[in-house]
Amino acid sequence: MPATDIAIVGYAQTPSLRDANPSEVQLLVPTVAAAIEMAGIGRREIGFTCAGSCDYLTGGPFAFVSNLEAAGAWPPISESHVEADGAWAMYEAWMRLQEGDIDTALAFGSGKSSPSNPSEVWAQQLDPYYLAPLAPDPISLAGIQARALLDSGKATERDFAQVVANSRHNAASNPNAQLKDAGASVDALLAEPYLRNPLRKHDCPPISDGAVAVVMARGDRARSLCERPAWIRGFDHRVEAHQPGVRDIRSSSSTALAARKAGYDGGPLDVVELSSTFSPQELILLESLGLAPDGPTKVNPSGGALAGNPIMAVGLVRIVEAAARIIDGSANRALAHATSGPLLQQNLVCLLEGE
Amino acid sequence: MTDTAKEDLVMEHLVTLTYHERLTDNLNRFADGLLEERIIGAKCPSCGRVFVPSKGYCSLCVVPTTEADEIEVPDTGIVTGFTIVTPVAYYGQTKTEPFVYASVRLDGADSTIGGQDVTGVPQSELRAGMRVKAKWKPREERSVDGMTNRGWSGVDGVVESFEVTGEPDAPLDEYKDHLF
Amino acid sequence: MEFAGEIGQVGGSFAPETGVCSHSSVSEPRITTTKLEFPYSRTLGPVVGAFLAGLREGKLLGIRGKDGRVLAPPLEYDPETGESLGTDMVAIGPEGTVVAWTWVDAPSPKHPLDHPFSFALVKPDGADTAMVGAVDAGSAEAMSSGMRVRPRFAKEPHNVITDLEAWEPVA
Amino acid sequence: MSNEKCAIVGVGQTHFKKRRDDVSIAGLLREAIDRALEDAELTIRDIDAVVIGKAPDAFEGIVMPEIFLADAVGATNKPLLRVHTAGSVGGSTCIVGAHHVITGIHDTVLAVSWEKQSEGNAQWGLAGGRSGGIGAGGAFAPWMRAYIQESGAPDYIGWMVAVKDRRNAAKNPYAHLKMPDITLEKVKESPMLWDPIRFQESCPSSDGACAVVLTNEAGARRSSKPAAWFHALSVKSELSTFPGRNPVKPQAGVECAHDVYRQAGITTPLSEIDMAELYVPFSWYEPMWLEGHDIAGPGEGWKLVDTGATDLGGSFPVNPSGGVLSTNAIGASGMVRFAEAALQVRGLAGEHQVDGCRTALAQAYGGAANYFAMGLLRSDPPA
Repeated sequence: MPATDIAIVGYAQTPSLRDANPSEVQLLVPTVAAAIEMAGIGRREIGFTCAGSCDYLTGGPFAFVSNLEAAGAWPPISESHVEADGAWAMYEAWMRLQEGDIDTALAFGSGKSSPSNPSEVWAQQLDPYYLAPLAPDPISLAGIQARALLDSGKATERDFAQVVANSRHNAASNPNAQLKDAGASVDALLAEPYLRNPLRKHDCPPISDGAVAVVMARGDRARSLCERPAWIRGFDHRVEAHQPGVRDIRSSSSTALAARKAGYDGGPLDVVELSSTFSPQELILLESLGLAPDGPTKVNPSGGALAGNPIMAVGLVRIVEAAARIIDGSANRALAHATSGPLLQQNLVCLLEGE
Repeated sequence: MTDTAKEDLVMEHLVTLTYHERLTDNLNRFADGLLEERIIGAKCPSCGRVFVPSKGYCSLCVVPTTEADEIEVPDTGIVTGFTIVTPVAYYGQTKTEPFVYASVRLDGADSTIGGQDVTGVPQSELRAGMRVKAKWKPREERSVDGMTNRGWSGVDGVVESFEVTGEPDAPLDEYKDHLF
Repeated sequence: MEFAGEIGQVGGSFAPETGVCSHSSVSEPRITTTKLEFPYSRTLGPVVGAFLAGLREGKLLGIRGKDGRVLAPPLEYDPETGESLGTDMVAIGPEGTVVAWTWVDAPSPKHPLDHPFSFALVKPDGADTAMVGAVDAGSAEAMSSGMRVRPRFAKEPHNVITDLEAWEPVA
Repeated sequence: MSNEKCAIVGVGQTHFKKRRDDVSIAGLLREAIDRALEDAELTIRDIDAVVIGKAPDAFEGIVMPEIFLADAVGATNKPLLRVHTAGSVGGSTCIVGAHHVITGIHDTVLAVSWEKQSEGNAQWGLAGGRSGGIGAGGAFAPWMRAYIQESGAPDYIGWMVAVKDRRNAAKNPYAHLKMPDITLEKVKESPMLWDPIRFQESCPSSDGACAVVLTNEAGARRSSKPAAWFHALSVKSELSTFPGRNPVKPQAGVECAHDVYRQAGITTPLSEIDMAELYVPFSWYEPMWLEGHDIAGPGEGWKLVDTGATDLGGSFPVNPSGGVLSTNAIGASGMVRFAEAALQVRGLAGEHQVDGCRTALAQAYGGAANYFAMGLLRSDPPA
């Protein structure tokens, strides 16, 4: 069984930006520094570092190599990199911390979507034989998923719009959010035209640039660095089959499984932060976690991924948003979620608690 | 199409992805300088090392550098290392003849500029330590269009090559820690 | 506010579609352009190869999964258990049923059709799973879940999935 | 909390070739995976988590391809993690897999690394899709020249490494280039690609995959075959370029090796380690890593080559498998080093078995020689 005395003791994120002027590594340099500063440790004290990014998002092979410069890799450091959202980088660093020979670790994630056409980049993530040549963009696939959800009778277009309105309202008080509107109304949203019937533009995420970093520590080290650390009580990720036609895209079995494996028992949560990049996915994820959209749990108080979607950082941002609420005392138990692949194919759950 | 079994088992897919990114502020100023025959670097406020071009931060101290830290360096320097590359053919490759790929440490800089052509000496006589000076392209031919935030194509749209000056070679100490 | 939904929108309002800005002013940031282009050549193996070969002859093939389901498109390994499925190909279709769909008003140059169309999950007759494809239905009003469609094969096949050019509504 | 012991109990490799035109990417991976599972006497259902490594996605033109491969590699409903640390990725992937076991988070983990370079072009990929690419050989050539200059090594040392590795590969059923009849003359007469590297001193471009099954003590007991036990594993990275960097003997490589020796309680690697699988894509990297990991003293690495110590029958065999010089599917190459080291300490390396091998070193490096992944495997479990 993994140890449960590892905690987030420092974090930082850039605002989610439509087109950031700094390069990806320039976004990371101050972000990593700020997370380390919040943890109150020296850079050289960090026992292990793991980064998450995507070459193809940045625009070329080995793009991740320059991100190493933000980690302060001289003298040499113990370091690894995942071609995935920073949430998976955090998972690897959390795993490495379990071994007891080190007591702090750093993880970060970064990506700039603005230089590319994300619709074209992410079509290249699909099965190269049966799907990629058709170039089904993420919005089209999400449109199919939304239709399947509507046909199942589990949701209506009004429910989608309500998710968006909630996101805009919540984002209004989040300085890092990109899309915010305290006055967003469901009726006004429903009056908008379709982009991919039954999805409207606002049901889709913005194009975003951003970076995020966390510092974790173990046991008493965590207590000494942070008054109220965000303890990681469970951490798991699971993947489903790839082809959208061979799995039930109206539900997220891998989210439910990851939550169970992370030790989530269905008990009360103060906050849940979900990487639902399309509004119907928020409903799918809530159902898979056994949560109601209007229940006692605050859903995406940051505004979630609909309010800012820096791909490769957005999942770790969810964990940071949940951890921030534990650390500031406004929540005691929170669940954060990250996703990868088309239509929620792969999902990660991190369960956080105060002490 | 010939109906051989093997051809049935191959699929061709031309993948094209295009990226447009604003040049970062530090590189934008570097590009401005190049068009005026000036080479701009940044001096780290913490360790004093000079990086050409500026990265916008010092990778050793991990502190940001700003416009205030930027300084001009001369267009003369030392070849610190090189390869004579026999080009291999691949999609988009236009090189067909062996070419020089050299690193140059400009005087006053601590970093090197990679991938430079060195002229004024036969390829077989090129050696590390040779002193060189930038041979600027005519003003009307200069372009910084190929520059990117990922470090490709630093000065080659503006500097034709680095020409050996014929001065005595620099002592090993001035380039041995700057191999690439 | 700008959204991912802007098809063909590249790099935001500052980015020209072609070429690179060559500004002389020190205040105007330059736009860099990087093109990653390569003609990849994919070897297909026995199952994907058989499926694409079938398309050239106007035939649709599925494969039998470990649980007896007929999978379309045919996969080499069972999507649930990971076991090898061999080459137990099964003729399916040609007609099928739309399981779920969306409507693309403004196709991108990379999409399979150059006029408005539907991306849909289509379950070929005789198959137990659905495959992603384009439905050439004219307008969104002509689309519905459960509608019947038939395949239209490319006149000049290129050994690629778009040899199944589109599905068409069955009148 | 105490850590679990971790062993490699299954090893599988594809046959490596210039172009594996008989398989899809999934088929390529499964060839290695199925061999590893068979070796481990397990099925894909026994695997708790999958770790995948490969070098840049642009080599095959698929963004994060493990996503489309998830079910084909048997990861459905399991954790799937993708590692990318440039050329060292195969080693890093094996190490990340091992951490899953050591921490007790999972019992039995599959780690697989691959590259299908013939789908694209590695030279194009290394050049970032631009003209004027210099390839890895062009990048490393100045450092090899610097090594030769500093060490005073004669030029035939590089040829000797090439001859040894190609002849070793002839004894390895999975190797790409098998040249039992290669001679120093043939290497010497092959065209110069990047001075000092000649064609026959350079690695090929291969399609292939490598997989290992990692498990804990209880898992190892279930197997009827011997296990290869991890006694040390380490990853170290440094900046790829900065003033004052020594790219000939990178500090990250020195520290990675010393971390491994310390964990395994080794003080004199040359006498305490029976063999090594080192990432040698260009001939001169064999003496360079012998010195770069303090196996040999400064200027002494090439002498080990010269005296035949690194031959299959020598006192410190290096790359009995034929090494990267004979087989290079980039993403897989680092893991092949770990897999081959495991075969050696298990006594299962067949024709290229080092007699009596009980302690083996595996090493992978990548990027501008700024990423290192190393491990030490023994026939016996740690105390």
